[in-house]
Amino acid sequence: MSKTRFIAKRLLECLVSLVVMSFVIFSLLYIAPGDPARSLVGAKKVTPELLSKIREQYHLDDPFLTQYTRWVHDAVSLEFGNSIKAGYPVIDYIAPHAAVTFQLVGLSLLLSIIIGVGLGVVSARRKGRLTDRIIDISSIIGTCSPSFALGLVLLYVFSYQFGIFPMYGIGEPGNLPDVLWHLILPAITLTVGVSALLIKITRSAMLKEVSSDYAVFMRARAIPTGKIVFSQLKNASAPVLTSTGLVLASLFGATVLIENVFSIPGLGVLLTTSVTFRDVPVVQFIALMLGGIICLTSAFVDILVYFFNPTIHRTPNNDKKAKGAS
Amino acid sequence: MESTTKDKKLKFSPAKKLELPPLRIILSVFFLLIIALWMAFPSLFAPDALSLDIHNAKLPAGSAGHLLGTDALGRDVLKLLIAGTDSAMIGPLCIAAGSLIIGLVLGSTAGWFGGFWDKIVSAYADLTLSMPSMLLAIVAAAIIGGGYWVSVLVMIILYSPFDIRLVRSAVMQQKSKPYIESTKMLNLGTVNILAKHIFPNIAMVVLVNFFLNIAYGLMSMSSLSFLGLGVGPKEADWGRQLSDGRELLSQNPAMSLSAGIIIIVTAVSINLIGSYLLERGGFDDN
Amino acid sequence: MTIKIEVSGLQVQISGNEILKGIDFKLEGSESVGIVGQSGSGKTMMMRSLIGLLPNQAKPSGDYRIDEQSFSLDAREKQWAKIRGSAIGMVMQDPFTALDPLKKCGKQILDGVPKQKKADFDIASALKEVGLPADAADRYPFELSGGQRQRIVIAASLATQPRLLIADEATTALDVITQKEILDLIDSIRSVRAMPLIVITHNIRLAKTRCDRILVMENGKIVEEGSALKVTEQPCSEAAKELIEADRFLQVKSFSDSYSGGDTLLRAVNLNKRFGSVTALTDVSIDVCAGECVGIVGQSGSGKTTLARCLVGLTKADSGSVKYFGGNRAQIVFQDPYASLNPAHTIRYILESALKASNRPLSELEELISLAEVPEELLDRKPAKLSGGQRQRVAIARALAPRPDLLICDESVSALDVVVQNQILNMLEKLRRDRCLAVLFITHDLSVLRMIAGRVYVMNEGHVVEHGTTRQIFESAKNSYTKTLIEAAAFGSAESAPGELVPFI
Amino acid sequence: GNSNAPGNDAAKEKPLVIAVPDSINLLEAGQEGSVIQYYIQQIVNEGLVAIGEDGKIHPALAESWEDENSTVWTFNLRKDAKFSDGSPVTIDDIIYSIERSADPEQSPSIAYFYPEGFTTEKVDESTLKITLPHAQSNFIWSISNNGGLFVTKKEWAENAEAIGSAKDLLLGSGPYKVAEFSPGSHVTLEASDTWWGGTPEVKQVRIDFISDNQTRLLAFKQGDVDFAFDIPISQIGDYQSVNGAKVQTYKDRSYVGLTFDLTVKPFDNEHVRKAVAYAIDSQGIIDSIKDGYPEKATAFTAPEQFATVLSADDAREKLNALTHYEYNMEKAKEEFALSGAAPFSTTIYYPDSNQDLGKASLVIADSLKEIGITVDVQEIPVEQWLNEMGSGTKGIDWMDYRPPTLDPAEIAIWFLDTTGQGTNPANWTDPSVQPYLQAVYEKSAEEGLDDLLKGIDIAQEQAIYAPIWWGEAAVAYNSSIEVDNFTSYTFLSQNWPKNFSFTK
Ligand SMILES: Nc1ncnc2c1ncn2[C@@H]1O[C@H](COP(=O)(O)OP(=O)(O)OP(=O)(O)O)[C@@H](O)[C@H]1O
Ligand SMILES: Nc1ncnc2c1ncn2[C@@H]1O[C@H](COP(=O)(O)OP(=O)(O)OP(=O)(O)O)[C@@H](O)[C@H]1O
Ligand SMILES: [Mg+2]
Ligand SMILES: [Mg+2]
Repeated sequence: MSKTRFIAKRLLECLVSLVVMSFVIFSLLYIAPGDPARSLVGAKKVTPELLSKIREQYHLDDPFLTQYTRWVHDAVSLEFGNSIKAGYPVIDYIAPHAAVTFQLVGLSLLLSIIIGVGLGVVSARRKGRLTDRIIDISSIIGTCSPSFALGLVLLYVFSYQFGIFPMYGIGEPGNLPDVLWHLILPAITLTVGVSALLIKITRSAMLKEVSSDYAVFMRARAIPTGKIVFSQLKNASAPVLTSTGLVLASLFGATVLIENVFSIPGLGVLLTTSVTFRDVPVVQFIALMLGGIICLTSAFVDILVYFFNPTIHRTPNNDKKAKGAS
Repeated sequence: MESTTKDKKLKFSPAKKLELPPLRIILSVFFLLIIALWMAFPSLFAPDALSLDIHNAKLPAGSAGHLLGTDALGRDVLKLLIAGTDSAMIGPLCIAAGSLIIGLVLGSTAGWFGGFWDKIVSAYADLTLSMPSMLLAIVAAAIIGGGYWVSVLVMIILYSPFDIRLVRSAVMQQKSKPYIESTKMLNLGTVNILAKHIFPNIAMVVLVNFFLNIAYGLMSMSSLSFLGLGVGPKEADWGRQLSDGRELLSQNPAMSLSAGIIIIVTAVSINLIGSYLLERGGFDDN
Repeated sequence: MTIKIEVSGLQVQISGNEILKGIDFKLEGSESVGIVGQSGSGKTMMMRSLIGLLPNQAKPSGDYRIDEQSFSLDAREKQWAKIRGSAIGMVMQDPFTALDPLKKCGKQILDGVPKQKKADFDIASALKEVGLPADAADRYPFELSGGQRQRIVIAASLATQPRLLIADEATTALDVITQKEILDLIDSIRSVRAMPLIVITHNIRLAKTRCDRILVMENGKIVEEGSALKVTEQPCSEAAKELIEADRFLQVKSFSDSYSGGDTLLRAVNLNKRFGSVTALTDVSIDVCAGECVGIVGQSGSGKTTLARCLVGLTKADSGSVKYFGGNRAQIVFQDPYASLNPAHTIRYILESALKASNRPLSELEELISLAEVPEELLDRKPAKLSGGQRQRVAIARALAPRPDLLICDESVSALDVVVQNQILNMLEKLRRDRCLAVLFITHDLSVLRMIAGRVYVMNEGHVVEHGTTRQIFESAKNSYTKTLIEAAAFGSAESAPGELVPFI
Repeated sequence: GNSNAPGNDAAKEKPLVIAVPDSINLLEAGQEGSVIQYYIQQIVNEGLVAIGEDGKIHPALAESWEDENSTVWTFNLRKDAKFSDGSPVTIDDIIYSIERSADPEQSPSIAYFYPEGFTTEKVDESTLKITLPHAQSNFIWSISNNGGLFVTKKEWAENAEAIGSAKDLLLGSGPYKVAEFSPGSHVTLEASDTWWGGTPEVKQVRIDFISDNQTRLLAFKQGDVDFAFDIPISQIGDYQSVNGAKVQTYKDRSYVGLTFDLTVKPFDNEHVRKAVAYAIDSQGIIDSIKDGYPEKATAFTAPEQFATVLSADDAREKLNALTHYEYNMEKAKEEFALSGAAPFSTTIYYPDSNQDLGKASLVIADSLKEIGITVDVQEIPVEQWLNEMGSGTKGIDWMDYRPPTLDPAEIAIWFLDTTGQGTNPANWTDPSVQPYLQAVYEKSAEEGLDDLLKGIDIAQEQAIYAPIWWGEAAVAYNSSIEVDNFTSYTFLSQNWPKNFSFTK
């Protein structure tokens, strides 16, 4: 397969996922009970005329396919409509929340990779020893602790008892160091659950390399351990890298659960309230944005791995017979 | 006796058989047995767990007759915990079983037949995997109105791609093994080969994955309960107890704490057994 | 430059098992030592304990002296660095896995060069020394053939400036032609550098032709030691005798008389098969007659397996026809004994399900196992508890269940050691005679063919380049490829051998 | 929140930090109408009138007003009102704001305050005349900043991209202006120096949105928060245990009770309704679930809601005299027997936003089991609960409402009016009630009081509604601040921060 074809195929896959996803969400929201117009006016008395006026404003009475094709048509021209709940453009409405979530997820992705890959390497190199056991058990406990409860415990210990981290909120908007400072504890909470996944993947990828012949041969030539580990890591990197999409997906999923605990105005909380409100444009946009990010990231990583691996894109020389007879 | 290369496995396998599993595994199994008993006979261990006694509400842990205290409606927390076992475990069991069945059916046929069918199944799995699953679960559960079984169904759909991929790649791996090709040479039927010759070899991996899915299912379901998308208020349920108990944290912390601990311990036990089986099965390294 | 190595009372334990049971070994000057022994006898463990590359759990003990200085056998990784590379270099067994797949070869060679010498290390000349062009430095391992990779491995080992080179079955993974080239290369480097060499092998013929001194190992002990000539001519240990016996047996055997000229059983005409851009078969035609043994020989990748798979229908040929004139379809026995049986089932289940699938009564089970010489007590075991030879017998028994007229063996004995090989070949020969079973035998080992095949097809790059009776092929090959193949197989040829062991042609 | 942050500007005066258990994404009462939203808007924007700590109506942008037959309303506007950007408030701004508030497309959540077909008229630069299509004595609330009017500058609003977002911070003429808004996180208010009432004492108020009660408690203990608004009853003890902290509880005028939908059988049967009403152990529920804090309700409007016409005690006396059904299982059984209905099963739905209602439902279900009614309790999203209110699908439904205004008739009109002014969630029509409501519309609040009570009594007598409790809210504050004049109406007042002061 040629490079361009590979890239095109991968991106096409993303596009198809997004279209399917948008359709699924749109239809789910369509068949769901509840009426956003009614929600807007609250519990108060309201005349049918008033309701239908609001419905008309957001085209809520149109048949399903009309609504969906209108949405697709607008989305193609990057026009995502107005939030029903807020009454102004979705992108503006979501932007501050998205910024917070991206910072949080980014930070915790970074932490997860450092911790997950680091511990994964260590436990693979110490396979069967005490260190390996400890890492294994603690990562299992990490994955098995509900993140919302863990968040509260961490908050109690680190912010309240020790006063190390801020208690809540996102700090001063625009002041990046302050914002990141506020996001560290939530990021750690997310990391605890997610890094276990990376530890597992890294460990099993590294195990293959640790016992590999080339590593033994490198040792036989007295090549420094650091260099050997680096080589092994490089060889083990493909499965680790390609799991980024999965890691991102779990991170985004888990933010919903901890945003409340840390009073973080992120996308998760916004999404859940928008879903109950049936704020279709907002739900669609958030879901597609996150889906798109996850999808594009994994596509990007796949492409990266594809180019990184010389056996795929370099045309091997004519000697293909070298295959191994015994 | 003839000796050959690679005979290492041969020499060491008999000794391993006699080894007792490590303590943590024994403890885990013991703990899960208790859980299983609670699940099977809730009314035996916790009769009338759901009956209200509003005049004895919010008793702290250690009160007379209420080892773990009572909740806001005067229900005994320990009994609730025991009675909650079945709703806490049945969902995850169904999630694991459901996604396993989907995984086995779709994964093995896709892996075995390959071609167009494989393309469709793989596309489905890839698609589902590229979605932010927990978020979708929340969206779906919230839209359809939450509820226990809706959540279970959504989780099955979201878990199945993992099983599909697992079974598919295991079957593909097995398919080209000479011993399977030999059965093809003998003109055995597809179902026969899949069921009698391939399945026994992937059973261990699948079983372990089944275990892990139960553990993750438990986590997912309690997360949904926490968001108010799980079981109703009437039923006893660990996830719900954990989040409901939060408002009683100062009056009776045992309510949240006991639920949190039991969720963690159960999930960890299942996980430990899973990874132990995986190691013993020798699948760890690949 | 010279090195003196002395180890006494070397013992290695792995999780309670004693792997090496007290070994005394000395090496001095620039001699070359061959270490032979059956598989599992501890050859590799012994050499690895000399450079600290034992498995993690291994506990070595004993007295180890290098250049008169004693060295602890369970030293830490840091201390071993003093010995590895600079004192002792090692050539790995499998060139396909010994190199980092993601690093260019030149870089890998350079990695092992001692720091202070890195600046003026000349990769081109290092490559030249192992007979590679300079541009090989810029290639990734996968871009090179197995032989070329083994050369890189040798170059990488030499780059550390070792004073002793250990080659642990350095050629076993390569095909015959390349095997010879690599061994010649090692020989020439050794004589140019006047460097001692330890060759580990289970092929005593190879040890004899390439080494001054031979050690014979069995069961973790050295059971015999002496000059190459003495050990091969007047072996006193059972182990040595067995190894020589097995080898000799292959050589003195006269040509097989299996060509019967019976009715044609299988006729394949003009088979073609491509895998993407790789052409595996080009216009291959082949006949097999009832009750004969036909051999197919060729280098690795020449299309032998593809042909076999096309013949039984496991792979569909792109064009051409395969016709059977007889009752049952052919059955096939694969190369890897460890993958040929389903690990989940007992032997009894495997054989019974084969009988059931071919609509034979289960009562034939006894006959089957006696034909394939499977001991009855194995029936209720699972494959994991069988040796490689036993597994291959079961695989043959299973293949016989549908009573085929033709049995295809795709390198079915290559993975077994010579002693076991002979037993199975004898069994096949007996089957052929007693049951008039035709056998299509695929191998790259010419000596095996000579023993059992009446006719031979020679394949190269997907073509049948020559075919005829075994005697014709061996004695008067016309095709040049066939000639190199035969020549390479006789790597113990008279010119380079110190002894007068008759090459097998 | 920010106290631990590096680089905090110490030179700035310490803000009053108030933590609320809510999360506001948009500062627009017309779109998002929560209690907290109103408290913020109240001090940023003004209406024509406002409420004082005493619960009485006070002038705001209007200095004085009068009405003719509750139909034609004339307002004399104050001349010294200025927006926080310094520009004067003109009558055009006010008319624009009223029209904006009454437009369901722009202000869906407050448009209902305005009757269909009213007209505004600019008599002169400082006189505004509003003509209603029919008599409505409580119209005064519609143009208060507790109800449906938040006056803003016309020119600014027309050019704003997204009013109330972080981009277009609110512009009002009230005592405070929005200095910074971080949606979902916090809003910082600064004293405005252009307010006609003078520059407020408390210079900065930061309202932090902390939805998680546990986190908020920790933040309070830590000292990050000065004042915690609406703390859960179950946490009162925790807050009290914080060194130097005070907890105040107050009647928040909310009403919680059951509504029976008469279009759902067998709730059309008066005896069934009465049976259920008798079976509600209100005090038991209050004691167990709400730690005894709220007051047992005897009517569907709380006594404090009558502040404009009666003292709370007088109102309580009058309300207690209305027909209501005390917990009595014997009577419940009797009524059920009288009804002739067969044992049946039904479902009580409650909004996920209020878990206490779920628990109360379980208690009620437990009692109803005894009289042969099987009740399933289901939680649904609050939006769905709102949507389905009075939709004829739920025989028994919860009602949980805190009126934004101090109109004594607010709930009664909403519950009982069948002419379009209310929603009548019980789908109940009784011709004898409407005349009383008509009197309420036409007469002033004082004069219409008896009519109002009579209307309520008729509904309660027929057990259309079963009141359970009148809410009690609690706030907590630490030793760094002092709160004076703490009443049920403190937070309804136009400049509520003025009651706060720092102790140092
Ligand atoms: N990692 C290991 N753990 C446990 N036992 C091992 C390990 N590696 C080798 N052994 C055992 O040590 C013994 C000697 O093995 P060794 O590899 O030295 O044999 P060898 O003579 O090199 O055989 P071969 O010809 O197959 O390479 C064997 O019995 C083998 O089973
Ligand atoms: N499934 C396949 N897909 C792609 N290429 C293949 C496949 N099978 C074989 N080939 C290629 O076809 C050619 C012939 O392979 P084949 O396995 O038939 O050789 P062989 O003679 O059996 O070699 P060996 O001695 O190594 O077993 C090789 O170049 C191989 O790489
Ligand atoms: Mg070896
Ligand atoms: Mg082959």
